Amino acid sequence: MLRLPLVRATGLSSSRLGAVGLHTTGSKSQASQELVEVFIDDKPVQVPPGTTVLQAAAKAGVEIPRFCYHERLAVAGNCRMCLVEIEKQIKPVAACAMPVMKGWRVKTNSDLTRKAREGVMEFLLVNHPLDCPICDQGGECDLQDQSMAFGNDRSRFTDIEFSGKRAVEDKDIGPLIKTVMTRCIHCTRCIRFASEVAGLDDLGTTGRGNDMQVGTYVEKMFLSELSGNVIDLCPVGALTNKPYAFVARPWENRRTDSIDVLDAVGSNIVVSSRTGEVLRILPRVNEDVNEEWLSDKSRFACDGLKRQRIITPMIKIAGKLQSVAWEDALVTAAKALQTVAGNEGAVIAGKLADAEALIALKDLFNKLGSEVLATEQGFPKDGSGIDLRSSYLLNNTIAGIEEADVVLLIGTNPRYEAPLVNTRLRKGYLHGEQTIALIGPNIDLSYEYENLGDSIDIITKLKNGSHPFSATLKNAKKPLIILGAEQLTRKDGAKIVSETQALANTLGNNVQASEDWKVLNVLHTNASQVAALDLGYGSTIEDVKQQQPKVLFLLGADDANIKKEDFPNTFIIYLGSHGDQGATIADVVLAGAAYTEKTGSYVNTEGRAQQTGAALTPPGMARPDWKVIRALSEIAGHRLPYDNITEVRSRLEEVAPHIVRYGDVEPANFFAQAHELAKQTGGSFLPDPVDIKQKTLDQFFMTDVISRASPTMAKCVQAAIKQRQTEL
Amino acid sequence: MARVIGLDKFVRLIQIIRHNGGIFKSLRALYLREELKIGTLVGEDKYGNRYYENNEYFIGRNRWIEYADHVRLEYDASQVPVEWYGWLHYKTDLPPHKDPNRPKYKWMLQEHEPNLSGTNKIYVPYSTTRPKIEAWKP
Amino acid sequence: MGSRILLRQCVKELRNNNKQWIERAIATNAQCNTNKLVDINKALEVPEAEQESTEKFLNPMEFDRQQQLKKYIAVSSQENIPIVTGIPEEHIKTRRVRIYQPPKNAMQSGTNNIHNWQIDYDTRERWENPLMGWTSSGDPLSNLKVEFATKEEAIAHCIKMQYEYEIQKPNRSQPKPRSYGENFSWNKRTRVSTK
Amino acid sequence: MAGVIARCVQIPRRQLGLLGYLVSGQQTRTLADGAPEGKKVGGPLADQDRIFTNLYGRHDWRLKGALKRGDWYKTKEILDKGADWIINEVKVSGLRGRGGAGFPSGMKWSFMNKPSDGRPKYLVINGDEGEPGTCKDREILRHDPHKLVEGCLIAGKAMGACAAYIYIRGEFYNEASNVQVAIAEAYQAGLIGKNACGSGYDFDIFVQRGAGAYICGEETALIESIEGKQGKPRLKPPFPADVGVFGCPTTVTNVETVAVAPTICRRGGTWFASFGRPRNSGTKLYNISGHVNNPCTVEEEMSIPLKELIERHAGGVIGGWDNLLGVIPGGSSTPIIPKSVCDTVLLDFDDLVRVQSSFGTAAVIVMNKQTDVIKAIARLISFYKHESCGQCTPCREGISWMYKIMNRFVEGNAEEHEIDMLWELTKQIELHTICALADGAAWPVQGLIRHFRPEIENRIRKFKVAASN
Repeated sequence: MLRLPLVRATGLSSSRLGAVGLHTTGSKSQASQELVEVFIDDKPVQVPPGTTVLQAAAKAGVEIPRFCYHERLAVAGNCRMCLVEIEKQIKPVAACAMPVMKGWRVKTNSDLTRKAREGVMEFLLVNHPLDCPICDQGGECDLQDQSMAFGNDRSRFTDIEFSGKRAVEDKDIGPLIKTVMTRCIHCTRCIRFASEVAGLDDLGTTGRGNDMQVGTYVEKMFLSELSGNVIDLCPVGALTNKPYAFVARPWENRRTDSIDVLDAVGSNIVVSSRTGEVLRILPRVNEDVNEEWLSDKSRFACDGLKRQRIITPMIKIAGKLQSVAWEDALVTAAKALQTVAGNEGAVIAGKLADAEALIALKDLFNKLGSEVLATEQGFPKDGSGIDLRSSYLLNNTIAGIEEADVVLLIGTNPRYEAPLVNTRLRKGYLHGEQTIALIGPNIDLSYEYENLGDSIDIITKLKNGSHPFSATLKNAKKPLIILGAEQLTRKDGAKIVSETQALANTLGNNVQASEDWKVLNVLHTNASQVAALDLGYGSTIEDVKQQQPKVLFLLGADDANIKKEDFPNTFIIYLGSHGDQGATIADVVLAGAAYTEKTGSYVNTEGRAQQTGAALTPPGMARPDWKVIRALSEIAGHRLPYDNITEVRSRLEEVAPHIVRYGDVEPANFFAQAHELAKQTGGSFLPDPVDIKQKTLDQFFMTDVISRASPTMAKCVQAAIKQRQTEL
Repeated sequence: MARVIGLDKFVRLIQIIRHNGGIFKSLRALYLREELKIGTLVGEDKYGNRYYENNEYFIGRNRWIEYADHVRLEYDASQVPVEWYGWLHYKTDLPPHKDPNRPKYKWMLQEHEPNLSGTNKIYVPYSTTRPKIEAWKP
Repeated sequence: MGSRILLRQCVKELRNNNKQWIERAIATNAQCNTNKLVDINKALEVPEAEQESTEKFLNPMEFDRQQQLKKYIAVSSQENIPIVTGIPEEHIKTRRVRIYQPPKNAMQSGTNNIHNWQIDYDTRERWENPLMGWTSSGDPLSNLKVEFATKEEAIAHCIKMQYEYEIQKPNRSQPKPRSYGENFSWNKRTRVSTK
Repeated sequence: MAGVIARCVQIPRRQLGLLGYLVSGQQTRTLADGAPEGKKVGGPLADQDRIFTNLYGRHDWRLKGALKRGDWYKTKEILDKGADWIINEVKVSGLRGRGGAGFPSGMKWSFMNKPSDGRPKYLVINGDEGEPGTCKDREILRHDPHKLVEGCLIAGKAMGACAAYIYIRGEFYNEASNVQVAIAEAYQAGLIGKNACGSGYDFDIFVQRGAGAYICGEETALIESIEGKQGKPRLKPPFPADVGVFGCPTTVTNVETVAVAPTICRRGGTWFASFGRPRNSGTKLYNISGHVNNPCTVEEEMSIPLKELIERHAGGVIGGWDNLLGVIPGGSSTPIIPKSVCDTVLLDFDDLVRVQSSFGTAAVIVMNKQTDVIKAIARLISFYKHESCGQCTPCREGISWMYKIMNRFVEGNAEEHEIDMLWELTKQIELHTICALADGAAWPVQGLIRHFRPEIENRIRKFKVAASN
């Protein structure tokens, strides 16, 4: 019985997945009518012309070894590991770069192929140091694996006794990446990643022949919001994770599939943990969200999970917070809650809150009669407000950004607010010839864009067609508007929303693309925001301040920028994982769990519901947030009707069914209605220019409690500032 | 004859009672130790424990200790000091004061300390590892 | 299920071995009387027929038993395994099971071990030994991962074990193919700078 | 030496006659003098058949002198005959690329003759003459630049290119400046540029100087270098004829190949085809260096016997023919051939392949018996190790390993089984790389092991004896 919603959800998901798959294959088959037939190890495969041998082999289920080839990077063809024999050709060909010809017979396991691989393997190992025992890549090293599978079983490198191996000086490329350049096999994956995906031409090769080195041309750090991905890409141990250096072997780690919550993208991650601590975080492939990448904050801020933790409940005794037992803390909090009559309580939900905690807290406060449920980053109430889901989502989905031909960014810096959205934009820029324009301050987006200025009334000008860029927008086949959620907290947020809706509406009428093309997109920065809005957290912090509630419940709200002076007569309860701004002003602190310690549902900026996995149990006396709220409700005399997570999720399903359909985007399409409602919005734009909080790299690293508690992130900020100063 | 009618047991009882210093003292001893024995006082340590021997008893029962009077019922085996421990456990037949060959080193404990369980000097295990999670100190 | 497959394979192996053995025997035979041309296939049939005939010499009850052994044991679809296994109720009723395809390790490019389906259990409390800092757990299932060939098998297992389960959607990975010529394209932004 | 000078002095006297002959009837002459089908041996080249008449720089290399020698004569008419005619003439001539690989030029040029897809086409002239032993292009570049410029125009017309890039080796400073002067002269004379030679065809020529990397002589590396990137070869496909310089269809040809094209067009393909054995036709610039009395660059007929070439033009081997140890016949990247082979071998593509060597750029490096052949090859490997671009694994790692082993062979500090290992290494390198540089590095070693293995073994033994004493 309890299983039912889950099963239903998966049933739905599978059908939708099928539909998506059908759609893509349909468009593909239109593009290429004819398929060529090739034979991989005598097994016939039909592939579109232009497919490389390696891809054709993958289609036949044969994996060809490779070092330099990476399916998301440009083809380089320089490692020569993927050499395969083609029948009736003397030379073995590099499978990664060679397009198949009709009727080719590829032999991936012939003598010639095996000899070629063995030869290449031997050459790679000639100058590769034998330091696997002290190498951090050991156990997940492509070179190790492939030398086991394809290499010779003994060494012929007798010259080790005469002249030794090549040694290369290590380079300091920042606080995140440790380099041991002697191990480099010159696959150039890192270089291609940097120039293609990260948009930084910092890495490259110098020297030639055996003296070729991979590095930054001049001595500088490789600082990017995506730099950590080169660690994954490096097939050997030349680039390794600096904070994770000499910490653990991969086979010791427990891997838990989870979701990143440090930005609103909801990147899929794998949490590697051992003995009760998170050691590192790796990306997990999800084609629709993060592809294979992960931003540096999400990857390296995990040491923030071990510092500044609230491991016991606390009560403010004589002006000072003291650790107490759960009972005392809950009773104190419950007593305060019992005094609440009617609309005298308020909630502010922080950026890391999960949907389970949000629904539990909402239910509790609704039972108390309170309706003021705010999020840290409020959404204007005018017009349709949060009633229509399509007005606050990244409707066109993250993967859909690639397909747009003209993108207008309004008051957002996707490079630092959502690095993996920015990679999509860059991908569209590179591969789809996208035109990108920005309303906002001058920032570096890692690709060329047109800055339309930082005055907010440009939106109106674009709508009226009185701006030079509006012609480009009008002629666009697939225009896209991405509105930064940060702008909505401005005083004229409502006007910005309504004007943007109007602009999107005029553009939407021109669009020749299919019906599903959605012009209006909002890019959030807080992981909890969409779920909170879905569940009806419609108030803003201003509302809370005006209300002056008797009891204020902070659900991990540390970035709300509120002070004790704002609430002189308010009893503040804080529930969260880290001691930060919120906990310091609280009267009762309840110990909650961080995202690696609970199974929680999150909805990302495009409206995709996903869940985190509990890699660990919460430290000390801390407990998952919804359980704490559930316990509090019982003591306060308003028992919430759920006892386990399945029941909480059933409740979630009642309120917002899409939140438990994990992995799926619930599309919303109410633009016309929203626009109608928005017409009533009055007001006018403020003269202040559009400003963005995160303009430079040092502002990217510390944006929430976890990254603020992380020493690695602190080092990154230092490094970024230092680098900028030396460049100036 | 006396043995036949069991009188020798009675005589023995009287001997024991006498040895223990009268009826009341014997009753007290019985209360404290749940047995009455007769034996030669081999020695006494500085804590007031008295050590007896009577080879009429089986080995294993022929050497025993009467704990110092002031501990009353609060006696336990860890109150036997090290020097007497050996004699009491048949490691040696020479009691400490009759054994001149016992080594004396500086590192040897001067004062014997009985088991501290149950007192406020009790040993409490503590974690010797660095905590993995650093707690927030408000 | 897995053990059944194993059994079946073992049986098959045994049979094959038998055949090989017989073949070898026949080959040696053929060498002995070289004048005769022995059709191996025909000869193969003979010993099998003999085998059957030996069975016929068994007493009827024994024969029946042997026949029974050859058959698979049929089980009704509604199995209630937990009752039989003696697994504590706690580990049946309160566990949540996740059915998923293991993700590719981002650190490596190989994809060999990720085409199966796995189940694992929710995380239970682990604690630290105060002396050595070793982590322990009271959860007997904490290190258990069960692999299945297909999702359906995994689901069937969970139903059989009466676990509460959820299925994690597998990641489809089909990046757009790249061509080497793109790197040098004359009018596209895919043109690479130096490397 | 004296003979060479005498020959050079004779050339100008004949020049006019030669030209007159050209004008009167090229076809008839070639037909009359045409070698019978299946010519067996190339003989000494008659002076009137020489194409490069200012090979030794005795005359004015500028436009005026070039015009005297017959360059730019009726170029307009040749252009007017159209691309197909030019390509056909080149095909008839049987001209094979002079850069080393020997790909038939007519066919190569015809690849470019596809209908345009909107991209411009380019002709790239490979003047990055870096091969040790080769010094033919240099003579053309500095002493006959107008032949090259005119050749660019004709070849450009044949493939419909809009511009030519002449990539000249960085070390060739004077050569590049001569070419640049020649181009400027041609522009001023209206021979190239807008409406080149009045034919209505627009054609530009640019000079690009390299930075001194041998690998930039590889066609795709050269393209990269022109584009301003590191000279690292590209994989093929896509071939330059599809995606070349700046992503546009490109043909990369050697200086000599292009420079002979105008003469072929004037005197006819059959004339050119009359020299040398079938499939190895034409005349060729040979560079003879090493232990000869008179090292020189000389234009000769293809298929000339090696012995004749050395004896006739280079004044013989130092110490006499019997003192010959071996010859590297086609520039440093070709396998060495021992004396026994040298006695009879003909210098052309096919015959050298027959003896497991290669014609390469026809740079004959002669070694006499006083040569330490192992050290000589080790020195070549040192060159290739230094010049490897480092892009792909077998070349980057393999050649430096080979170099280490070769260095030990020079001393003899090795085991005999390592000779076989080295042989295998060369086989592992060969054909497994992106470009042919690694092959060129592997071949000399293969040649050494093939023909001089006893020498290596002797040295190893000697070293062992010395070490044990």
